[in-house]
Amino acid sequence: MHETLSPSETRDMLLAVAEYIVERTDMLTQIDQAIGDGDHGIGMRRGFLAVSEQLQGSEPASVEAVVKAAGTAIMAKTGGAAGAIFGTFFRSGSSAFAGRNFDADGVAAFLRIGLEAVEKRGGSRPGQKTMIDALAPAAAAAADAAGGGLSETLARACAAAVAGVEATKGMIATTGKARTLGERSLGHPDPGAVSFSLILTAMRDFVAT
Amino acid sequence: MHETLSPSETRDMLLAVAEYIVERTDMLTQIDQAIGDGDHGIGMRRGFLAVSEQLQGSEPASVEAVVKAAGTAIMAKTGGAAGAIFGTFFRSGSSAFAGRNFDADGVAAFLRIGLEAVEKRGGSRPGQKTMIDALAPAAAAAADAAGGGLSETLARACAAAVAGVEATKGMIATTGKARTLGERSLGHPDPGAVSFSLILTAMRDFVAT
Amino acid sequence: MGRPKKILNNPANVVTELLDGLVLAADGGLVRLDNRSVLVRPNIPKGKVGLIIGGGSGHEPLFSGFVGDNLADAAVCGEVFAAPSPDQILDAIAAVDSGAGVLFVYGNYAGDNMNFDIAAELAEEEGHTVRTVRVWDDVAAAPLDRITDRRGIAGDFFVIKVAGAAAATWSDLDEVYRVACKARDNTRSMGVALAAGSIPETGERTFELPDDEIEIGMGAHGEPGVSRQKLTTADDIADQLMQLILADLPFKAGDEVALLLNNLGSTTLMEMLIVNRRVRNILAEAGITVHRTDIGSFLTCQEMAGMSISLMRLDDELKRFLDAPARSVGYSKA
Amino acid sequence: MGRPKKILNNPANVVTELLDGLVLAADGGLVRLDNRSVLVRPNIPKGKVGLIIGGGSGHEPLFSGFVGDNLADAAVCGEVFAAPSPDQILDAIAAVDSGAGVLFVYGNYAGDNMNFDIAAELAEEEGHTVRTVRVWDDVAAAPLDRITDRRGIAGDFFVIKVAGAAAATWSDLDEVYRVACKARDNTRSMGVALAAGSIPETGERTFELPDDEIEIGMGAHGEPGVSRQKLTTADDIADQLMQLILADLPFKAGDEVALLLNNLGSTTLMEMLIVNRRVRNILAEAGITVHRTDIGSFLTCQEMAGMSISLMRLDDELKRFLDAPARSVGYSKA
Ligand SMILES: Nc1ncnc2c1ncn2[C@@H]1O[C@H](COP(=O)(O)OP(=O)(O)O)[C@@H](O)[C@H]1O
Ligand SMILES: Nc1ncnc2c1ncn2[C@@H]1O[C@H](COP(=O)(O)OP(=O)(O)O)[C@@H](O)[C@H]1O
Ligand SMILES: [Mg+2]
Ligand SMILES: [Mg+2]
Ligand SMILES: [Mg+2]
Ligand SMILES: [Mg+2]
Repeated sequence: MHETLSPSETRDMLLAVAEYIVERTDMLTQIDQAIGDGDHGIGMRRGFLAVSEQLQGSEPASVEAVVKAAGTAIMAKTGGAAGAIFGTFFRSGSSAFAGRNFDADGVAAFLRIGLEAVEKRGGSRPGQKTMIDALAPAAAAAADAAGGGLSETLARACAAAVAGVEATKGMIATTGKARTLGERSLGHPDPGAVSFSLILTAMRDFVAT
Repeated sequence: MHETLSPSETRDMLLAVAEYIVERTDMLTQIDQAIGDGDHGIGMRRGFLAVSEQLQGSEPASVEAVVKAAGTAIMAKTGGAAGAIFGTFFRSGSSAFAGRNFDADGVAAFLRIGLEAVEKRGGSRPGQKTMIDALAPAAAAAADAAGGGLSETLARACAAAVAGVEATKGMIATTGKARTLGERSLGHPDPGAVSFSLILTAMRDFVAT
Repeated sequence: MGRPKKILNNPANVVTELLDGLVLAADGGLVRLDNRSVLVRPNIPKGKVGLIIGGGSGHEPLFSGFVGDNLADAAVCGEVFAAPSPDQILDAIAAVDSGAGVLFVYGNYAGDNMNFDIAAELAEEEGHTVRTVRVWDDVAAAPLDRITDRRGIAGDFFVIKVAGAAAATWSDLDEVYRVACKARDNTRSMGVALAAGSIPETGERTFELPDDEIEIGMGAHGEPGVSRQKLTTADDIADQLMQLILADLPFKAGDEVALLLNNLGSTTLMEMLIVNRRVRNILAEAGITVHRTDIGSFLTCQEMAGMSISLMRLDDELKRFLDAPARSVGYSKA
Repeated sequence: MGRPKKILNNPANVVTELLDGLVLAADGGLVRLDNRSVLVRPNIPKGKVGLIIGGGSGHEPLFSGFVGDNLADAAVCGEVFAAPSPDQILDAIAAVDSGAGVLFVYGNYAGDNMNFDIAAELAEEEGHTVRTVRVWDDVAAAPLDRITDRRGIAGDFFVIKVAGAAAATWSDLDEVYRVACKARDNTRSMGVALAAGSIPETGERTFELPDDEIEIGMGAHGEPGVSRQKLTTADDIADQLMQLILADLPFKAGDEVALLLNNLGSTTLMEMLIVNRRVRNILAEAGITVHRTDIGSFLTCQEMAGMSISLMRLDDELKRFLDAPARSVGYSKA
């Protein structure tokens, strides 16, 4: 169990996240087939393979730099809405780690700043059936957990994200390619929300071991 | 039983032929699907519906005129190879009836002259898996039956045509859309040969009743 | 329905291979930026307003096939059905902007909007002037009072055609932007889908439609439309699509329009012409005259069966630019 | 595979409806003879050699879509996959021949040959001069020593394009005939089919191919080709088609060619571009240069999945006529 990660440990965590996402390509694609255009898994795979390629064997100068590098790789290679959204999340969120390691307060700030940037970039708010519906509750939970240490913060953020994914099943999409689906989007989770919860799950698992 | 048909009886016979062919549209199409482009029944139907429309309620001046009119309708409306072949057959063959009614000698000459015209038009010979493989034996049988009366002549011509159809199953197409089928055309009858045998069958049945 | 068969090599490489094939098909009229999914017209005149288009691949000929004379200067191509990333867009800007600025024209999708916006912001930081026209012609996608929520479909063509000819004529970005907006604002489209296309990388169809059903208003990626119904006649389909199109702008008696019939993939030209017959009857009855017709494949969705109808209301300026000759791999008109 | 869905009214009327739709799509550039499946260019100059093309419908845009400026003067359209009848062809002759004579260009099929021959004989009796060029570009259909047994496929386009431009230039039928023969004699094509199209009137596919098989050399109506095999890669398919094409004429190092990639129906432009990439590599390796590329739908077979490749070896005269601008509903090039 780690309560703070060094730059190179953060790199290893991001590599673990990348592996976790890439392994779930088909599942993410299937979720997008239900309510989107069926390419979400393919895109996330491209983006996180680029993260692996970028970070593998590199010696990061800081946590901020390595998180930003991951965001840059995602933004360049994922494509689609997910590339802009997850790229923006990591790139903007990375500023939370300016001058610090990957710790509980940093994670809370990371989620908060990332959320603000994503909302600004895409113009969406909670309740529109996007990854924000996993990210916003995760950010709130992390803020709540402040002082509780890194593993607890990530565990609570992750649980909130998973609950957020569940909640997206009851939402009608009003943005993205599922927008015009109307009522027919009911019952299906949002693909980007699932991806976000997987990212936190992989982070939580990395820190817990 | 008729041993000679007047112009208006010939018209009625041709109307019966038309009805007989039109009723067999699907069967002819299926045969063409096996070795051609799957439109033979549709085309024959168009041609013989035009024959019905042309001859219905008309009062023909002569057997020659009514047979030629049928050929002209077929030529104009059938389309495809069958339109040219069956149109040519009836139009050219009609000259056999110049100055005479529809009788045994007329039928023998009709088949002979029609065969010559078809061979000239399409450049095919017996054995190439075309309607000629029904027409040529029918013409030979009718010549053989000379003096035997109209119903016997048509009955023997028809039997020869049916046997000719059977023989086309063992032939490899070297003309028409089945040409490149090679060995794969084996086992299937030629659609145009089937049509020709149906025409003679309908004529035989009309004369026999 | 079974999986559609396709003529492919490695499905992961479709975009790069198709772009190489496109450059070759242009017989000298296109270059591809190194290691980039960006096609650029060679020898762009100095001082020309740069027209950059783009979006996900898989809709060929749009967007990649519309780079050429009197059309776009560059196309930035994402992976199949995925918006291109900002770094590729930035490279396109660098390749085409010699000082007069850049106009983006693309379809209004969350992914495209965000990626092009990011690129625009970064480019402006570097001193480029960028204007953006998002095309939102799909009447099926949202009510008129939320027009900016609508998707861009085949109407992209009209905007690109007009903007391309304007950018070849004027060197003032504001003017090109103005006329491109006018083209967009006067364009309305509606589509119908009969069967889904499939994504090369998965081989899966993007949606499932029962064997006897069609969907009016379905989007170019299979996004649901306004009504799913039993397969009906060509005339009935034309009536439904036209009713929604005409009422929306609305198009009125006395209007002059350009008509675009777009094949979404595997629909035959025969079917489209049969639909055109009815469309023209409807327009004639409504007192609307057709200045010109374009019919063929513009924005496809792989081998989706279906088509869309687009109308652009014309004035003299739009007519002039629409009628200018154009030449690219995807569209050519004398 | 299920029956393909189509956007139709009464399937028995497809030809008449599509021709009406085509006339309307030409925005004044076409007229249809009363009660006839014959499309004619209006205002044909007096003394012009008349170019008449035709054949069965269902292959749109060929033949009906190729009547226009610098292309054919009339198209005579049969029912789906059925040659037109002589009386229609005679009407076309009457409409286009003002004394300089008429050139027929059509694909080499028994039905077309016989019907056009009957019309030619009747027309000559009436005092018209008629010359005929049958196109037999399909290498798959017969060995070279029986070239006149080969079918006409997408290579029709090259012959029509060249003959159309020549007939717009020269008023001497013999000269137009000579150059059309040259275009035909220098053209070779090969196709591949992945899945069958269906005939509108029956709704049935014209043939059945197992889910994982393709057929090299299959004809435009589904006539069998040279080999049925497992679905393979785009590069492998291109290699097989090109090998047969190049060896046949044969095309040699130093030759300059025009390249035509024809979509048989529902194949995506993406796939065709991927094939083009390989085709160009093969040609480059063989030392053959490509003067121009046309890619799109020329001769289709309803929604058949598949494509064909055609090459025409060029000289200066063929280049000149091929490069002349042209405009019709089915083909336009600036
Ligand atoms: N405006 C937005 N704000 C936040 N997330 C968004 C927005 N638009 C789309 N997304 C997320 O992106 C996901 C879709 O990603 P993906 O399928 O890769 O892209 P695309 O929609 O371009 O095909 C959605 O499930 C949603 O979570
Ligand atoms: N050269 C020919 N001589 C005699 N009969 C022919 C010839 N070519 C074709 N046919 C006949 O035409 C029939 C095909 O008719 P059809 O299917 O209507 O025309 P198409 O082949 O144009 O589709 C063949 O089965 C054959 O009997
Ligand atoms: Mg998606
Ligand atoms: Mg046939
Ligand atoms: Mg997408
Ligand atoms: Mg036929």
